[in-house]
Amino acid sequence: MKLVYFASVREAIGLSSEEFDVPQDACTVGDLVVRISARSEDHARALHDLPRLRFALDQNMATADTPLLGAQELAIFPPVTGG
Amino acid sequence: MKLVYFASVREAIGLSSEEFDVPQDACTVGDLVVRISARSEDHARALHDLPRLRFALDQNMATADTPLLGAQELAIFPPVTGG
Amino acid sequence: MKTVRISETAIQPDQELTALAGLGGGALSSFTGLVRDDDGVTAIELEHYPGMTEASLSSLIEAATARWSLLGAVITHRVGIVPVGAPVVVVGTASLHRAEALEATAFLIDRLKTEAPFWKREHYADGTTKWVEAKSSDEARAERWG
Amino acid sequence: MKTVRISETAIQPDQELTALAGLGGGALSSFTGLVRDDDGVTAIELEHYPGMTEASLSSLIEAATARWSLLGAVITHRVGIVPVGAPVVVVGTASLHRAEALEATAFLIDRLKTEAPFWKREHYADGTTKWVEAKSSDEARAERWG
Repeated sequence: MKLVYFASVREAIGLSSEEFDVPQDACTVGDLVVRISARSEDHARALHDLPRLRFALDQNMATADTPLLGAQELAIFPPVTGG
Repeated sequence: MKLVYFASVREAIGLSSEEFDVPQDACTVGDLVVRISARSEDHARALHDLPRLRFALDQNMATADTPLLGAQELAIFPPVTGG
Repeated sequence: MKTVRISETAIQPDQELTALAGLGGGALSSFTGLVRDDDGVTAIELEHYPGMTEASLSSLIEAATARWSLLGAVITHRVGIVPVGAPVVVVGTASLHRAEALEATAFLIDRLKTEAPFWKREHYADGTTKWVEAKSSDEARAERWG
Repeated sequence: MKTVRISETAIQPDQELTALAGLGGGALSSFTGLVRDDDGVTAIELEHYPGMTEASLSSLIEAATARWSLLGAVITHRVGIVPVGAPVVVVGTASLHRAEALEATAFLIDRLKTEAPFWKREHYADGTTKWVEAKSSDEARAERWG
């Protein structure tokens, strides 16, 4: 799966995107984020505050409870601040 | 006193303004309008529907009950339709 | 910045609003009223009460600035004959944040419709004209603002 | 007419709105968000999620046209570095009567603020930058629309 990061999450991880092999037992966005956190100290720091994070699965807004269902792209970012 | 007419009132009377001597016993806008109505058939037709008329006394919105108190100019017109 | 203008010639909405963009605010809201392309209407003709009109529009802006924190407000209104598609009125407001500008713009155009001494009549393709009747829905919208 | 545009170069609000004036409606409403002249801020930098951004803005316009009778709607948003005083976003709507355009414009900018995938950070005169925090007041305004 392709992971994409934006804004402060991108900065903290130091990457704008990366590939990630989804473990068989990761069913939801939240499951996956916990696994991604374990990847490095930067990942852990960027993703530790789960309630503050927002997600998009294949470019549709998602929550930690959203099932992955074979999606191709997970985006992780802070609350949006456009306009 | 100077009387000024706008829109359909002006058209019905056939004048945009005229002078009018205020009778001693006309105390309010409504009193005066009744006297103006008596001036001609055109005036009577233009002013017969009192609830539909709007007034301004010295360029401030007024009602039939507003006292004249020596005002210099009475405007009579239909409801406004700008914008 | 508080600007009121009655124009006997065509108005360019963006030119009327230019000054609002330079006040340092983060929000600029505007409303433009155009002559609608209604069946058979070729133009509208706007009459007003010179002197009272300007005072009335200025007092609307005073009421808006008393109610909301605005950096500026503009009202420009056409008079005379205005063809279909052309602007009749432009209202614009600037503020630090968006709520104030959005609400003040709606307030100004709603109140203008029921308070400012303008009268319009429609001109038709066959050469006839007809005074536009005031709408009770305009009264209702204006009254929402208390 | 439904138009969404992401621009990496300076935007001219009046040019974004030009097409709305030609749809035959009587009402044109717009909102422009500018970079506020806040203490020490020289520019803001806008990042977005290409692909999702356009889809998100288009679906906001779909939601607005489902809710109000609109003749057209436009959203143009800047990305990249935008200096103080320059436009960041332009929202415009056209309708036959004013209520629809005024409400739809407020809806679009309120929802854009909480839904569209843009992130901004402030650049300061001393060379530092800071991500802008989402505001609970924006959430509250967006929720008014249900």
